[in-house]
Amino acid sequence: MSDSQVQVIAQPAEAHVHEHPPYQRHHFETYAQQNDATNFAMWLFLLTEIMFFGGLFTAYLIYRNWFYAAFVAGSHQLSIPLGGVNTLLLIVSSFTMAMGVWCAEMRKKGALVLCLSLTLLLGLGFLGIKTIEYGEKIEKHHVPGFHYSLQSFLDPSSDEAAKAAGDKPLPLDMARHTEVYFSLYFAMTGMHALHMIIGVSILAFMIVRAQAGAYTTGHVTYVENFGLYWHFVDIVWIFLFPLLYLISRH
Amino acid sequence: MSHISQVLWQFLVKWLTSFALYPPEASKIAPQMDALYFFMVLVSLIGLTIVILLVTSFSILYSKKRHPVAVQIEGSTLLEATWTIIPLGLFLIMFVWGALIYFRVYTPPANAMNIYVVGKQWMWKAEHAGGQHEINSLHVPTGQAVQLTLISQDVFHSFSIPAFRVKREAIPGRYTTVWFEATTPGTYHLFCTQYCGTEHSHMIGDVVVMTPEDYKKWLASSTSGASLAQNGERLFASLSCAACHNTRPDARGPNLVNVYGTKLALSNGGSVLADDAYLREAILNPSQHLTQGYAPIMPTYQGQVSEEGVIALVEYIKNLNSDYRVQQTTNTTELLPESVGAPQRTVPAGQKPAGQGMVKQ
Amino acid sequence: MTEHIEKPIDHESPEVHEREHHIVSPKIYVMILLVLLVGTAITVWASYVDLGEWHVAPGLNVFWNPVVALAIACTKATFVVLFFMHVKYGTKLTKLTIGAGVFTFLILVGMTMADYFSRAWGRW
Amino acid sequence: MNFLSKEKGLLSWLLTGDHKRIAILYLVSITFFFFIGGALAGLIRLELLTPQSDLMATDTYNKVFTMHGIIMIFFFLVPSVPATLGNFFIPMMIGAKDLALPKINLLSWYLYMVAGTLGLYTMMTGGVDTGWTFTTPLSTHYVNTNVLTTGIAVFIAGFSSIFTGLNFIVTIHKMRAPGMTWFRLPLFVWSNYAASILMVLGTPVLAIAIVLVALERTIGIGVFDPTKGGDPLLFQHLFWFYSHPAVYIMILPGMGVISETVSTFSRKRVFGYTAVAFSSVAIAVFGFFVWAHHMFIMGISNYSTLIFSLLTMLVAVPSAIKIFNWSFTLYKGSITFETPMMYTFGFMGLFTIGGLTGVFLGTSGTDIHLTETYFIVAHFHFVMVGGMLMAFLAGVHYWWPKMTGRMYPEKISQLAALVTFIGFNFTFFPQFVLGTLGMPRRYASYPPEFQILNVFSTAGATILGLGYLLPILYLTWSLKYGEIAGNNPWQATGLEWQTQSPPLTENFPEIPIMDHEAYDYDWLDGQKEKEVASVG
Repeated sequence: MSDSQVQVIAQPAEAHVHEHPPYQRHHFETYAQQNDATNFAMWLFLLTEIMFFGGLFTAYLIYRNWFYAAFVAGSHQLSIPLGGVNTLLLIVSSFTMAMGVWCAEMRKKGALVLCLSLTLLLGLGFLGIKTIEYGEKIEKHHVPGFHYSLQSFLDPSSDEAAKAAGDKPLPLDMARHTEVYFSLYFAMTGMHALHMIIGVSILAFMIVRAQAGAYTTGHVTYVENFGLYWHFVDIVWIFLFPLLYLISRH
Repeated sequence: MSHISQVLWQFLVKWLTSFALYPPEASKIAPQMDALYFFMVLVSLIGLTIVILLVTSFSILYSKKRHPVAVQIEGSTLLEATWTIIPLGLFLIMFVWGALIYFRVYTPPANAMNIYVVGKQWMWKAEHAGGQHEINSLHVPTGQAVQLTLISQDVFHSFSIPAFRVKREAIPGRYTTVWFEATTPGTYHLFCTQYCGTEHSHMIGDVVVMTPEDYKKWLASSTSGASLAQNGERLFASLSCAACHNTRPDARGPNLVNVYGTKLALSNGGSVLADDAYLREAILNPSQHLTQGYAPIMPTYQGQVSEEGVIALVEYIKNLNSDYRVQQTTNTTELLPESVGAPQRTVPAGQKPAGQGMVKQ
Repeated sequence: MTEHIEKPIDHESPEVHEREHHIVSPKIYVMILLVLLVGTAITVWASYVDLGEWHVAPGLNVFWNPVVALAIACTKATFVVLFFMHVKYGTKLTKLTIGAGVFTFLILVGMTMADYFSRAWGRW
Repeated sequence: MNFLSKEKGLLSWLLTGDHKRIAILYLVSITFFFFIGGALAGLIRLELLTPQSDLMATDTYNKVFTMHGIIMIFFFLVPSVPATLGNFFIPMMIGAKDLALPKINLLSWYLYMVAGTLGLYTMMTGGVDTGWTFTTPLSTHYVNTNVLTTGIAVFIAGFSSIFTGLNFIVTIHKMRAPGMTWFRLPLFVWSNYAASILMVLGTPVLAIAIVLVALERTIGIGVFDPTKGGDPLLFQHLFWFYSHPAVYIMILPGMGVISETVSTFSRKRVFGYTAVAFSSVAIAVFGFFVWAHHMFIMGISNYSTLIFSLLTMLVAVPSAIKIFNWSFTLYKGSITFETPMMYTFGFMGLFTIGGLTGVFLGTSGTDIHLTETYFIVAHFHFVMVGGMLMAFLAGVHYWWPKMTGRMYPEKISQLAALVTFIGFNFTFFPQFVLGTLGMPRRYASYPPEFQILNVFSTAGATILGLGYLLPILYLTWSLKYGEIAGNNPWQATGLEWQTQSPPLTENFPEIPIMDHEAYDYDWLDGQKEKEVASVG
């Protein structure tokens, strides 16, 4: 099957040896090969991430179909302004990250550090708001488990958020299923937040390295691959936001 | 394999059984399942023989001594097609044959006698319609289709009767069913085959198959005084179900007389067959199974009624015909001796005894 | 005993040099950012509007709100993947990788959901 | 000078980036875990010698079979061929200096060791008794053993496996030598590639299922809890979505080994190269569509059963294709019967039985009777021990000269192969009969009429154990006293044989150029003639 392919004469392998840029690892023939390989590896890693969240989305879809009323009541406990601001933060951070990659490609060190720092701040902002939201849930005993409270769902008039959304009291059996909603809420946003924390830590490390000029010498793979990870985390949130916050607000 | 002569078949199965190499066939489905099983064994043996023959004959013919220089062969599309299509065809035959048997085993006939089985760590509790309970054993008559409605109180269990070739998992939170028709009287193994914790291997018992006459005698001798439906009626009263589910025109809940087996219109626009599984769900998760035209006012009984209690209630509702007083139970009645029907015990108004089936709190 | 280096080599087969490094201009990034922000605004707005439902069969209704919300989310995700993640300028292999991920994800969701839906079959 | 002698000292091993050294690290560690798992298997067989549970209490027995399953599956079978032989030879076969991501490769081994240590710690501190399937709600609410640490161990082992698979895919795509087109790849590479796809796509789903179980146990979330409205069956969907493809992760690399040995020892190109290559990919793809055949009797819908049973039939076909192609590779070959070939024959017979009995279980009707009995146990062990382990041993013997530079002793290893084969059949064939009789799996005690067959099985296990001990002894012996192997003792065609044994740190003096098809024995003869000519 190779007979028809164009064949060229190889250069002696040694001829290349001294032309290697310092960041090229010894076992790659060319830098392009190294860049390609690591980029592909990152994509494969994101593939595993898709499947990782895939299991959670499957569970979500099944229970949402089963316990729709409970999911509606549960989602009314979430604050759209907070969730919306978080969405904006993440989208903008994705933008600054993309700009960061561009800066690295353009070898603009100062701009790169700025972009990465902005991304870091936006990420921290996201996590901060998430903490506020979690704190609210803990206060209201909406964390599934032994202290879970059905108060807001059995008697919505006692609950600000439920009253604002105009919730009717849920029958006890349906109200109990709000725990499934919050189980999934915490599992999904928790896994997402974990990815954010990992991302933010790597970002902090990268800012230090970027200041030392590590990414502005033509070796952008690291920044680029981290960018892919960051965008993926953003995409997960793009789905989580409507699925968890925006169930039947009308 | 129906063309195999009866004699040969009997010989094969009896011979293998007598050497303890094959389980006895004691249900109607068993020979059907065995026919497929032996067909597959046959195909497998032929397949295995072909592979062994090919490998050994080539090894002998083309060993280095005899055949010092190998002849390079690329492959053969014709051969590839052959060993793709023939196995595929055979597998598809097995698939269709197997699927037919699968649907047969898990689709109980309408006239089947129902026995409820509750699995819990680590025992099986069978409840007959006549009120007979048994632990780790199951008595069934020959010549009568028996449907098991299984549920687990805790973890997954699996109700397996090898001699009948049937098996079904008992799942927490949901009824599953399986049916069989026993053919040969005797005592057979009953296993829990799904790993269910420490005493898993002690969750075994006996299935006793009896002639209809013996079975009648057994029913009479092991009655507990009240039928399952009567237990249910007591529970129904003590939970004050009748406060809403009654025949008055202004009743707050749907009338349950004759509801079993009908198609109900639900408030969400769908419709559902009112079978055991539905009744159970409607007791435990009423708001998700609201009959059209009624308000979601029914409280849930999850956590208040045990699985046995739910079974009693389901059985009661099932038998809630307009002439319920006359005909107390359905299928087992004709098997029950007339004298057994215990007098109705009434529960004094305003008093709620923790009847059988209530969860003790 | 390796080959002599004068032997012809086949540059086609290993997928080196395949990916041309394409630098996306910041203008495009800004445009995508705007698209994403608008998408977020629409999705929040749409959740407050009752978009009705579609009666496919008795008991089986498709609500338009979640469908619209998911459609917007998919669009946003596509924009992020294509431009922020440079897939539009990427190799076929990258596209294939994403395709494989989405496909397997759909298999997981689809076949599991199929089981849950068909459990009630024959019971209405 | 070779990769073994280049650097000395423990640190040079623990910090190595060399795929060959990591492969050796893996080989040592998985052998260690294999013998722990094997010892547990020995305990199981001893307990089952008598119908009563007299050697161990039932809960001890439950812990023993659970740990046997977890260790053998997650710490032996999944990494066995890929992480050792694959790690060592995939880069060499495609003419690369190393795997694409050497650090990730080392990280994978460290993760494996962390997970393994945690697994052993769990075993020492009371064990776990959920069965390796972690069935909910048993694992979430009804056992008091160390489910959490075991879950974490499996989670980490999963990531180790993901990193190995990811590394292989990248390497096979991006690191092939000039001229090494896809259809010139040895079939071992193809089958590892297929297995890697399964690792990358399947393992994360197991990871999330385990995370949800852990969360349910610790803080009490209710995704799988029936009392809170969750569906315990959903766990099984997620679990088997990984764990069915996982059996292909385990067997596919083994099939790759067989393709290599069968060709080398019959000195003939693998019959129907493309069919075998594509059948690996077909198994990988179809492997994702069949998971619910583990749940036919567990209350999934009858219609799902229909679909999953049909798809299971389709996934059985590629295995049949492989078996027949290997058989026809022998046709008009020039066959020799060294140890790897003996294991190969063992594999072909046992895998055929294992595969065909799989069809019994994929057929929904017979599955009702046979599932959850010893029939499953026998089927699984025929594929995994009879198939995979035979292939692993075939591979270890086949590549031993290349890895160590020394030959193993031929006569005694042939004897070991024979002992293994006989012991295996004695151990596991009676279990098919036991299963047909209805003996449930995971039983510490059983009705007395099953005893004879169980005694057979235990007796066989003793022989089998001996068969596995022998290689450890003579292979260790051969490290020092074995004959010097030379570069290509089998006259095999793969690129790995065209360099020195043991190989250099970067495998080849210079990057080889592939100018012939895989398994091209004429090319090999040509090379030899050239060499003779140049010497003369």
